[in-house]
Amino acid sequence: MPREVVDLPYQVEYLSILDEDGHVLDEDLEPEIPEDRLLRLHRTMLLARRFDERMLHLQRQGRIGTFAPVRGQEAAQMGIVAALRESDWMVPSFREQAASLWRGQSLESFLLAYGGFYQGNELPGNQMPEGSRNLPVAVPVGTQPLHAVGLSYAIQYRGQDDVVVTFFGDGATSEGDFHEAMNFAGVFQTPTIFVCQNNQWAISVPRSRQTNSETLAQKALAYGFPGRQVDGNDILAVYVAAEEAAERARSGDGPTMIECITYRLSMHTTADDPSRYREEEEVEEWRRRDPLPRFQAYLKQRDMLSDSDIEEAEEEILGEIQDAIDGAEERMEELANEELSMFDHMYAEMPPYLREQRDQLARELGRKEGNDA
Amino acid sequence: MPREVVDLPYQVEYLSILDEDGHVLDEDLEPEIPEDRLLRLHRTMLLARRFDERMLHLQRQGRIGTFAPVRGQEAAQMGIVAALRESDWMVPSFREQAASLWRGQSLESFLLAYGGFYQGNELPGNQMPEGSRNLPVAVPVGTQPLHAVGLSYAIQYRGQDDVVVTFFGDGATSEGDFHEAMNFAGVFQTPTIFVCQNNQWAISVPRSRQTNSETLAQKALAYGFPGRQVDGNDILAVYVAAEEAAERARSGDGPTMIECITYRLSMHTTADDPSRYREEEEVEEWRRRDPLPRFQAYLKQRDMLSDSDIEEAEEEILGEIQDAIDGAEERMEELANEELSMFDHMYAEMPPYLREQRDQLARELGRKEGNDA
Amino acid sequence: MPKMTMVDALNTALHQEMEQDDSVMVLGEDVGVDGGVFRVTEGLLDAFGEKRVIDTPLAEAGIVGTSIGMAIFGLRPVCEIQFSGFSYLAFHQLEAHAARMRWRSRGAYTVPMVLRTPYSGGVRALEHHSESREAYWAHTPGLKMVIPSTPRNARALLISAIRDPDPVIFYEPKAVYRAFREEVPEEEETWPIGKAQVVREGEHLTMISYGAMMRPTLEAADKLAQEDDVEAEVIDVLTIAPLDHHTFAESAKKTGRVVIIHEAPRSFGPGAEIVARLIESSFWYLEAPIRRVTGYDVVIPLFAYEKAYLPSAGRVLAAARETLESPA
Amino acid sequence: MPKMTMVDALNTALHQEMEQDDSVMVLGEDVGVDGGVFRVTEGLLDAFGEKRVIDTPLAEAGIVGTSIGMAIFGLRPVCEIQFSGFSYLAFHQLEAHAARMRWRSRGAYTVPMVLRTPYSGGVRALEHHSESREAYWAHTPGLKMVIPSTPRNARALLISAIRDPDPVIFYEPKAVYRAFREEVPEEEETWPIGKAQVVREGEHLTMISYGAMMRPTLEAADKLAQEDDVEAEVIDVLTIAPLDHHTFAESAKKTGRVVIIHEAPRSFGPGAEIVARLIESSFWYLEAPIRRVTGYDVVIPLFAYEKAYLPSAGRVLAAARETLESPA
Ligand SMILES: Cc1ncc(C[n+]2csc(CCOP(=O)(O)OP(=O)(O)O)c2C)c(N)n1
Ligand SMILES: Cc1ncc(C[n+]2csc(CCOP(=O)(O)OP(=O)(O)O)c2C)c(N)n1
Ligand SMILES: [Mg+2]
Ligand SMILES: [Mg+2]
Repeated sequence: MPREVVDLPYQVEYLSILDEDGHVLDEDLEPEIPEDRLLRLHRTMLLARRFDERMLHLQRQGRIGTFAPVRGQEAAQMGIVAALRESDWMVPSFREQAASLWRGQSLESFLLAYGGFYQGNELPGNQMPEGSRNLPVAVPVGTQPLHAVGLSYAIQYRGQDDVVVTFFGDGATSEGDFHEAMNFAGVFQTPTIFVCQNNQWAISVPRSRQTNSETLAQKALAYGFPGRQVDGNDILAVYVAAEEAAERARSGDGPTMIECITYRLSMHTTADDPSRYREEEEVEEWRRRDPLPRFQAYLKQRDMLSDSDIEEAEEEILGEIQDAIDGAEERMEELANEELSMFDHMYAEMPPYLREQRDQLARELGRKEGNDA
Repeated sequence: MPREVVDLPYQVEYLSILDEDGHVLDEDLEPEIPEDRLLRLHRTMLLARRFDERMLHLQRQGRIGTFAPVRGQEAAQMGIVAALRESDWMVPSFREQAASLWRGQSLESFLLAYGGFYQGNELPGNQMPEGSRNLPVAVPVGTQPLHAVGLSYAIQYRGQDDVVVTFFGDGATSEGDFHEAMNFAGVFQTPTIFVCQNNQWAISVPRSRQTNSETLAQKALAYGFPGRQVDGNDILAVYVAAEEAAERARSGDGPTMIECITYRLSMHTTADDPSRYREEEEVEEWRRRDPLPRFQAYLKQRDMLSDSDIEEAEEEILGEIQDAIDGAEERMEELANEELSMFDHMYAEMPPYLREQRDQLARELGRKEGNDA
Repeated sequence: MPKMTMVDALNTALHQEMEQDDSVMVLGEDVGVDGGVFRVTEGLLDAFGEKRVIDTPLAEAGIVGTSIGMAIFGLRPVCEIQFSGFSYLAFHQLEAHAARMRWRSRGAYTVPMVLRTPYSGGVRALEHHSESREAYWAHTPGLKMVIPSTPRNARALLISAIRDPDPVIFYEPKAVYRAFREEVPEEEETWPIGKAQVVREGEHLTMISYGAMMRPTLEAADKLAQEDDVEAEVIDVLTIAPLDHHTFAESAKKTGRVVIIHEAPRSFGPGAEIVARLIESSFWYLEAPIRRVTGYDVVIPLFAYEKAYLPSAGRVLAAARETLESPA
Repeated sequence: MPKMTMVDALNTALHQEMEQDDSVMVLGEDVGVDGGVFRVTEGLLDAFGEKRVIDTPLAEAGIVGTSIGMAIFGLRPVCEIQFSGFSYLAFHQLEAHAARMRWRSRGAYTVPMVLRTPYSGGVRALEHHSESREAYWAHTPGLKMVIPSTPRNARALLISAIRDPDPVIFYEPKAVYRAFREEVPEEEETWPIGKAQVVREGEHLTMISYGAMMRPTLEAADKLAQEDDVEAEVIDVLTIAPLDHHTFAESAKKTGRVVIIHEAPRSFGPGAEIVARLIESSFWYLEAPIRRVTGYDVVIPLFAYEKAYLPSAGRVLAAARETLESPA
């Protein structure tokens, strides 16, 4: 008929549970998470925070290379993975240290990988242990959600009820691959949870210049599945959103996109100087919404955590990190001369021409490992 | 606040003006198009239809190669370009014969190009005359809207008030480049009109399996600019939608997406057999909505056109097409031995190694044109 | 022994592998209901259902990226890109992920996928439908790159590619698709990836080619025998990467004279690598400069001039004669 | 004559060209407010405003496709891809459109754009930040491919690239960005695209290299002079496509011995094409097989082993000595 409005069954919801001081806004929404799990979440969040700080020092001292600090985004990541099973898959980008620690990655593996050793991806208990379901870091922005779609298609094909979560940033939503992943997921109704860590910046480009849409969550509407926003610095809200999305996915109702509204409190990577493009006041404002003290305030209100508990944990964590650093640095020394490993894992079997090149390098390095390592 | 619905200022409108019999549904919406322009539109639509039919015969006879018939989509294309200025730009995909004829492309140029001669892109009055603003056919699906964004950015930078229209199909909306083009246009508020010819099929894939969204128009909402649907077999509705979008663009209000709901009545290309994937009943149903008789009925109701006018035009057109074919075939014969032209237009200046290769081909062809053609 | 076209042979391989292994999946544009625009996947949807034979949305990076995810899970996706000219929309997925996932994860995650796509000119097609750019993939560490030339080796190589634990780009010479029939044995055959085949023995000259160019090459070899009393050894490369340079070297050392034929653009094309490897392995045996008969370094023209672009038996013959004339 | 780093020199070229020609535009990720992650575009936003120095959304095909549209209009976009490892997301835009628009439209529409992007290893970077895949672009008819090696030739070549009527891929060796300073004359200089430069004359051996590998190459040449009494002629390729094979041939005919050095993977890399051209032009003059000193055919390792991957002066020297030892 002449001019009519097409009926579209959509809206974008925003969810938050804790206020900035850690008070519960609506008790009906508060998730039921067992105390020991809540405390484990806190312990890991604290570990992620301190490890991040320590890695920054190591980088400044030249002991490791570039990495992307996670500071400020811990709740947005951990609330998601805390709501998942171990058998669910995680497809990360490059800033998911907090989520990965929760999913079992070891501190040493990070240190090795950022120390320039791909063997960081080999350690037991690292991001790829036997039977692990965490994919390695994906550096090319926005390209990994498609792998999540393929994994989740395969899960469905095999009649399993696991789900796949993929993390990416606000900037990543501009890449064509993000669009193709969302569209495939919508068409095939795969059990995929698309988690956008909207930390307000893609290096120097603010969210407002990344795209002209009011929210990132509404992008899901273009693919015919739900998108929602959540206070990403509120671990409970993130948890609830992930739980709901996982339930949808497991019961065959298809994908969900979750936009976690959060903030990168630190630099983009250690190669970046954020003072070139953003105001200290903005950072200050977001510091007040820091997910860590907020979660701690909540736990204290529920009498699960005391200041002395925190102190104790802090101390333990510092020791744990120091041990990891000592272990990793020792390992790096051991590995320093294993250059020939660069020919490993290119193919299941090393083709003859690679073996020839490997022999050549071995001769050059003056070592004997030429022929049958 | 806990759970709240985010306010999004969007809706998708559907516009139609003529019913299937060519009656005006709402006179307030009827555009004011001068009679001679309406008649010219009809004349070109008829030409596009007959030329399409004739090209199909030529292809079947092996006199030209593969092409993509336009049958059924004439109104969806011509309604758009009829609302534009000559100085506006058109960035087509590969099925825009009707739009291109309106914009001045010659019949011969089509015949040459589909006859395998890139010189089809060189003829005067073709798609690329001096100062032309029609880009050549873009075969890789969904890749050309970005060029429209670049052109429209440049127009704005130069302070001109032209607009750029780009055509693509329903299938093209799945490509990452479509997404990137829409996003850039939204961010930079470029004077771009994105026209999706939703002809219900992408080769054998129906619209419903291309994406899970209710409409294609709503995809624009993901980029923060208006998307609308229009009855694409109703040239008046298409015209009005284009006029409104062009006005928005010219006055600096940014891009619009128009989804023309139409139908490919013929095969995908001459290499395709649609009976493998769609039912004749569906085609039959859409034949009843054929844009040509509908437009004719409208013009008759307005006493602008009679059956004998149509007969006369038909006859004229057949002659015109025959002349074009004769001309093109003669030209193809003349051009048959100009293989060396394959080295032209690779670069502004032919680099030495290409000149050497050209000389080699010249020797092989036993011709003398080696050195300074 | 049934006589098959290459399309039949590929279709047979897909049927058989899907039958034997339920982790083999087929996905791409129009591969299901339509059976593929060249009908290579015909009948698979009926036989294996839409969960395994997937008509995807129109998005090449989507097809390849989804295949990568499936392969990491443990499936064996065989995806189709409708024409190789459109595979570049997925270039980054192949270079950044398919080629590197095993390496990046130190063997924990692997990508046993096949990307099938028609390449080659000579079928009166539109722009972007006739390219030969196998060198892009061959230059990408972590990928394998295979090009069959006949129905029989197409079936054998596709089976090998599907079973291969690493990502294989499988270019199908569309000019050969229905050009001729060949007897293909009933029983299963495979052909090792990474191995070239000497398809004609000879001692005067080595001709190295692959894919659709094998036909003009063999035609030229026949002419040389008939008209010049020259026996050319003809090698079908079959696997472009990893390249079987030992087979080339053996022949070059015997004949001392080499001509390489491909339809890809000459500069930075596969022929260059074959020359370089021969110089490294067989320099002292060469009695004439190695010649390349290739496509020119231009966009392959629309079909009116395609014949002039593509190496013909005549061009191959001329190059062979020049090579034979070089002082010994 | 001010002493400049390569970053300074490139920045100077951009400033100057934007000053002189208001059709020159700069666009890319973080090129505006941030001045580019390597600061090559520093100060341009302040000088020329956000209409001409455009921070784009994070989308490489978007950046390149938009640049193509601008160039068709008649502007001269200079876009930046943050690292060459991400340029493959725009591969199809470059292959299908930038490289072909002039050809397709028979000269009516042209794409005078430059794509600047850092390549090369050796800066302790993350995965995908150290690749050298210039061969992809060099194998693509319609594109030009340029790689400077010093501040002075970087400035001259970037100016030439911006003024060039065709699309130019401009790889910047990030290992050289701040590695040393060089005197760059105040007055404008250009360097013709398509011309190599003999940077050291010699008669015993020809060494051909470019980009970041010029330094180990020149170091090896110095060592040869000091320790072996050998004068190596060193050629800086500068333009990878179109390749200036006449300059190579002239030198090879004089010295009879050639070593080629690049950090790109060996197989199907630029060195192969240089070998093939030399065989075509200079076979009868060669006194030893041409050797390639290159990156290995693996993914360039994370930085701990990068040194072992990259050709070093020592590796170049060893190859040079082997080449010199071949019987004459
Ligand atoms: C395809 C690609 N382009 C560019 C880059 C360089 N780069 C790394 S991170 C980044 C910004 C990412 O922003 P966002 O997606 O918001 O994630 P965040 O860094 O904020 O976590 C850019 C441009 C890249 N890694 N990959
Ligand atoms: C990037 C790319 N992938 C695949 C193709 C092959 N192809 C040509 S047209 C087409 C379908 C296009 O569908 P749609 O966008 O709806 O346009 P329509 O053909 O219906 O006009 C396909 C898959 C192509 N030309 N380009
Ligand atoms: Mg961000
Ligand atoms: Mg369609």
